[in-house]
Amino acid sequence: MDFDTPLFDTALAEAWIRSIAAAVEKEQDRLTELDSAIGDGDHGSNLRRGFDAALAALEGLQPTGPGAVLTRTGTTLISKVGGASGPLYGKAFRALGAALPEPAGPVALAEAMAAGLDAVRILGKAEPGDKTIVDAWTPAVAALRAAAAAGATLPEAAAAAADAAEQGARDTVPLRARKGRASYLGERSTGHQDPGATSTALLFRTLADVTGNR
Amino acid sequence: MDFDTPLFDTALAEAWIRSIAAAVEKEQDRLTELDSAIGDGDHGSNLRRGFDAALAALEGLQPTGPGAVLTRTGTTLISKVGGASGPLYGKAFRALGAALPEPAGPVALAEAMAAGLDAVRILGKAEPGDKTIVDAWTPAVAALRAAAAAGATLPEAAAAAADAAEQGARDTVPLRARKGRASYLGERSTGHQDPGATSTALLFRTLADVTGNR
Amino acid sequence: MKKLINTPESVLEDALAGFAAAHPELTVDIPNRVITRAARPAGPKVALVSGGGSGHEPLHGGFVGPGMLDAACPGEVFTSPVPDQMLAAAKAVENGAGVVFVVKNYTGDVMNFELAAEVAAEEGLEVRTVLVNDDVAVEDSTWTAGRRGTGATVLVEKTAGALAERGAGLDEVAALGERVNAASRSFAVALTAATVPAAGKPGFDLPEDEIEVGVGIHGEPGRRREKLRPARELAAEVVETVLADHHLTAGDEVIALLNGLGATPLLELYVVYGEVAARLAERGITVARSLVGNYVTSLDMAGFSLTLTQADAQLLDLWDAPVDTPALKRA
Amino acid sequence: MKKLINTPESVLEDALAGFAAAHPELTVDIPNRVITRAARPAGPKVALVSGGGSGHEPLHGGFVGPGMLDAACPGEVFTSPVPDQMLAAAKAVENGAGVVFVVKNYTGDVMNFELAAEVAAEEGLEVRTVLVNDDVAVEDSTWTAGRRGTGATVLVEKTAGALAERGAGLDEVAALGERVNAASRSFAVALTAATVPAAGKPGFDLPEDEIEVGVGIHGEPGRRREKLRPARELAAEVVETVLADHHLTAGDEVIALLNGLGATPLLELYVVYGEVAARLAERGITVARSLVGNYVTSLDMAGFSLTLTQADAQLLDLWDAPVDTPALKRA
Ligand SMILES: Nc1ncnc2c1ncn2[C@@H]1O[C@H](COP(=O)(O)OP(=O)(O)O)[C@@H](O)[C@H]1O
Ligand SMILES: Nc1ncnc2c1ncn2[C@@H]1O[C@H](COP(=O)(O)OP(=O)(O)O)[C@@H](O)[C@H]1O
Ligand SMILES: [Mg+2]
Ligand SMILES: [Mg+2]
Ligand SMILES: [Mg+2]
Ligand SMILES: [Mg+2]
Repeated sequence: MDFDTPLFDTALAEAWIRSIAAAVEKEQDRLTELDSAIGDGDHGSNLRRGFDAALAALEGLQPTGPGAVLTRTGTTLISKVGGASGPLYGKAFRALGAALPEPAGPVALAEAMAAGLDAVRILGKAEPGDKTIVDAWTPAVAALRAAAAAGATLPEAAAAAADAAEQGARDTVPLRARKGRASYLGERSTGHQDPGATSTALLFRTLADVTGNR
Repeated sequence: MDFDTPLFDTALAEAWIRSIAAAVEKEQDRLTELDSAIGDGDHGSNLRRGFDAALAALEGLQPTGPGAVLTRTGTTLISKVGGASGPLYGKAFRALGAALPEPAGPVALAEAMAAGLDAVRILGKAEPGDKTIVDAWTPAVAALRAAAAAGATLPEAAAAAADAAEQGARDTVPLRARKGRASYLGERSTGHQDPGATSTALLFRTLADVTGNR
Repeated sequence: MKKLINTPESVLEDALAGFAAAHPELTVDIPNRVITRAARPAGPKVALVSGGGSGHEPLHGGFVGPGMLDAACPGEVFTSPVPDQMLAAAKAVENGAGVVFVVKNYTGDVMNFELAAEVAAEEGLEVRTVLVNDDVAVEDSTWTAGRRGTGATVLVEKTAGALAERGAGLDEVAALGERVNAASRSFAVALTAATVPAAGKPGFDLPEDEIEVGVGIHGEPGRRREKLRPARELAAEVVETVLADHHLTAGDEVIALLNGLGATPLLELYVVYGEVAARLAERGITVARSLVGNYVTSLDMAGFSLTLTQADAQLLDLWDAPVDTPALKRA
Repeated sequence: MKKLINTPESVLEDALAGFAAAHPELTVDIPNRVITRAARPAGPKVALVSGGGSGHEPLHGGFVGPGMLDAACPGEVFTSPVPDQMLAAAKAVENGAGVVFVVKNYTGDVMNFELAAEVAAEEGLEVRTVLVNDDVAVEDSTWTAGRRGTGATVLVEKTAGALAERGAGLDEVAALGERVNAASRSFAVALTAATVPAAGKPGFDLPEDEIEVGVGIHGEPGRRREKLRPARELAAEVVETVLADHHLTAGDEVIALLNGLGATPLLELYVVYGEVAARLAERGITVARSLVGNYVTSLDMAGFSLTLTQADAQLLDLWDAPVDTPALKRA
C-alpha cells in the first residue's frame, strides 16, 4: 500500500459528514421533489434536519477515531430525522462506525460499508430491486470490494463506489417500488428515481470527493 | 280612457309573474355575478328559487283579481327566498297586491307601485342613493306617475317606468353602498351596479313587455 | 369548482339528510328545514332558536342540544332562512317560557327574523331577539348595515343556552345574550375566497401571495388586500385590531375563540393561536378559556377569525356549563 | 403556497406552542415533542402512547386525555417521530401496568417505534405494539409495505383507551386494539393535493375536474385518477370499495367514521355522509354509531375518507365510554 494514499481516519470521517451536510443542503430541493413524485415530499428536509444536527453533534465531540464520528452521526440521525430514512441511515452509520477500524484502508472500508448495508437490510427488510436505499448501497459495496481486491487506493475505490451508487440510483427509475411509501403507488411508482437511492448516491459521491481532495 | 288600451287585470298579472320568472332564469348568472362583486353571490339563485316557487303557486290559484296574484306572489317570495331580497320583494308584492284595484289603469298602477316602494323602505330603511332596490324603484314610480298624469296608456307608462328603473340601476354604479352586504365594502362598493336595483329594473322591464304585448 | 355535492340546488337538502343520519339525538325536519332536539326539556324553559344561511357549519345546527340551542333554521347557502322556518322552529320548541331568537346582524337575517317575530307575536308567542354584531372590520355607522355577526354567536348561544337550561326567565336570557355580544369583538383574515356552489367560482380572486383582511363569513371581500405575512405578524395585527375596539386593560380576562374559516388545517390554527396567546400575554390580558377550531366557517375559505369576549365569573361559569351538541360537548 | 405559518422549519414547534396554550389540561413538552395528560391516572393503568407525523391534526395530540391516549409524539410534518420521543413519552406515562404503542403502518413509523420498543424493553418497560393497517387502497402483499394506517386509528385509540381506563391488563388492551383494527377498513378520495410547508407546492397536480381515488394521508397520490362525479356516485363507489374487503352482511352493525381530510367544508362532509348512510341502509347494514368531521387529516387536502368498523356490544360500549380530549369528548 502506498504510504501517500490517504486512509479513512478521524479527520476524513469528519470531513465526510461536513461534506454530506453541505451536499444535502444543496440537493435538498431535488430530494424533496423526487419524494413528492412517489412519496410524501419530505426526504430533503428530513436529511437536512438530520445532517445539520449531525454536524452540530460533531462540535463538542472528542472522537476516539473515525468509527466514533460515524457512530455518533448514526445516533444523531436516529434521534433527529424520523421517517423511514432516519432509522435506516441511523442504523447504517452506527453499524458503519462500529465496524470501522482506525485508520481504515479500502478493504476495511468495504467491509464496514457492507455492515452498514446489512443494518439497512435487517431493519428495512428490502431486497435489491425493491426501489430503495438498498439499490444504491448494494452496488456501491460491490464496487468498493472489487476495487479493494484489485489494490485500488482509497480515492480510487471511493470513486468507483460513487459511480456504482449513482448508477444504482439511476437504475431505480424503471423499478416498481415494493417497500416504503412509494410501494402504495404500485405501477405508478415506475418512471421515477428513488429519493433514498439518490441520497445514498450522494453519500458515496461526497465520500469520493473528500477522499480525492486529500 | 281609450277602450282598446289594456288594463292591469288578472291575466296580465299572471303574465307578468311568468315573464319575471323567465327573465330571472335568463339573467340568473348576471345577477349572481353582480352580487359576487359586492355581495355574496346568491342574488340570482335567490330570485330564481323565489319566482319558480311563485309560478308554481299560481298553478292551483283561482285569483279573485290581479291583486290576489301579486299578494300570493309576495307571500311566496317571503316563504321561499330568504336573504335580503326575499322579505323586501315579498313585502313589496304584498303591498302592491293590496293596493291594486281591479282592473287598474296607469294611475292606479302608479299608486300601487308607490305602495310597494313604501313597503321596501319601511322594512329596509334605505334612502335613495344607498345603492339598493330603492334606487331603481323610486324613479320607476316617478316615471309611472308622470306618465299617468300626462294621460299615457298602460303600455306607455310601463315602458317609461322600465326605462327609468334601468337608468336608476345604472346610476347605482358610482354609488357607495350604505345598506345591505355591499355596505361592508365601503369605498370598494363603488364602480359596480347594484344587483337588487338591477333585478328591480328587470321587474319593470318585464312589466313593460307584457303590457306592450297585449 | 370541485365540491362534494350532488347538485348546487340540492346542497342544503342533501346535507340535512346527512346531518339527520349522523345525529339521531336531534330531529331534522328536512322539508321545513328545522333542526330541533329530539327530546323536549321537561319543565318550562326559555327556548333558544337561531339560524342563518348555510355554509357556516357547524353553526347553527351543530349547536342544537342540551345546554345550547333548542332549534336551528338553516337557510340556503349564504342566504338567510325564511320566516316560515323560524316560526315553525319557535312553535316546535316553545316550552312555556318564551323564545329567544339569536340573530346575526345581516340585512337578510334581521328582516326575516323580524317578519317571523311579528307573526309569532300575532300568534301569541313571547319572543325576544338578540342581535349579534361583533365584527370590527365593519364600521358601525349610518354608512353601513352595521357590524356583522360572526364568532360571538358561538359565545352568545353557549352562555345564553346554559342560562336558559338553568331556568332563567325570558328577559334574563335575552339580556345575557346582549351582554355577551356587547363584550365581544371579532376580526377575520382570508387566504382564499369561498366558492358558493350555485355561483361556481370564488367570490373574489386573490393572487398567490395576497390575503384579504377584514373579510366576512359570506365570501364577501374584506377591508383591504395585503401581502401574506408570517403568522406572527398577522396574529399581532388581528389582536391589535380587535383590542383597538375593545375596552380591555391589563389584568382583564377573556374567552378567546380562534376560529377556522373552513379550509384551514388545524395545525395552522394552532400556529396562529400560539401567536395570539403570546400577544395577549404581553399585554397582560389573561385568556381564561379558549376554543380553537372550525366553528363559524365560510364554506371552503382558508383563513381564521379571532373573537375576544371579556369574561367575568358569571360568563365563565356559563361557558363551563355542560353542553351536549354535535359540535360542542362538555361534561 | 399560502399558509398560516412563521417558517416551514418551525411549524411543529409553533403549533405545539399554540396547542399548549389552548389546552392547559395537557402537558406539552415542546423541546422533546411529547404531549401528555397533566394529571396521571391514580392507580396502575395501562398507558396508551401513539404518535406519527404532524399534519393529521387532531390526530394524535387531540386524542390525549382521560378515556383515550396517555401520550402522543408528534413528528415533523408527514414524518414519523423519532424513537427518543416515544421513549420519553413511555417513561412519562408508564403507570405500573405497561405501555401500548399504537402505530400506524408506515415504514417510518414502524421502524422508529420498533427502535423505541427495543430500548424501552432494555430499560425494563413492558411494551406491546398495536399496528393499525386499515386502508384498503393498498394491497396487502409482498409488493407493498402493507396497508396504511388511517381512520381506524381513531377507533383503536378510543376503544383501547376506554378499556385501559377500566383497568384491563396490558395484553387485553393490546388484543382489543388489534381486534378493532382487524374489524376496520378505510378508503379515501382527494379533490386536491396537500402542500407540505417545506416542499412549498402540492404533492401532486390535479386538474380542475379530476380527483385522486385511494389516496393516503401523506399527500401521496392514490390508486388512480378519475373525473369528479356527484357525491352520490363517489360515496357509492367508496362504500363499495370498503365493503368489497369487509366481511359484512345484512344485519351487521358498524361504527362509521366519515372523515374530512383537512380542507373539506363540514357541509360537504354531511352531503357525503347522507349518501354513505343511504348506501349502507340499502345493504341492510346498520350504522350503530357515526362520527362526521375532521379527525385524521392531511394538511390542506380536500376530500374524505370512510372507515367502517364492524361493531359488537363490547366495542359499542367502549366507543360510548366517557372521553375528555381536545378533539373527542363524551360525558
Ligand atoms: N424498507 C426500506 N428499506 C430501505 N429503504 C427504504 C425502505 N423504505 C423506504 N426506504 C427509503 O426511504 C426513502 C424515503 O425516505 P423519507 O422520505 O425520508 O421517509 P418517509 O418515506 O418516511 O417519508 C425512500 O425513497 C426509500 O429509498
Ligand atoms: N336595506 C335594504 N333596502 C333595500 N334593498 C336592500 C337593502 N339591503 C339590501 N338590499 C338589496 O338586496 C340586494 C341583495 O339581495 P340578495 O343577494 O338576494 O340578498 P343577500 O344580500 O341577503 O345575499 C342588494 O343588491 C340590494 O339591492
Ligand atoms: Mg418521504
Ligand atoms: Mg346576496
Ligand atoms: Mg345571501
Ligand atoms: Mg415522511
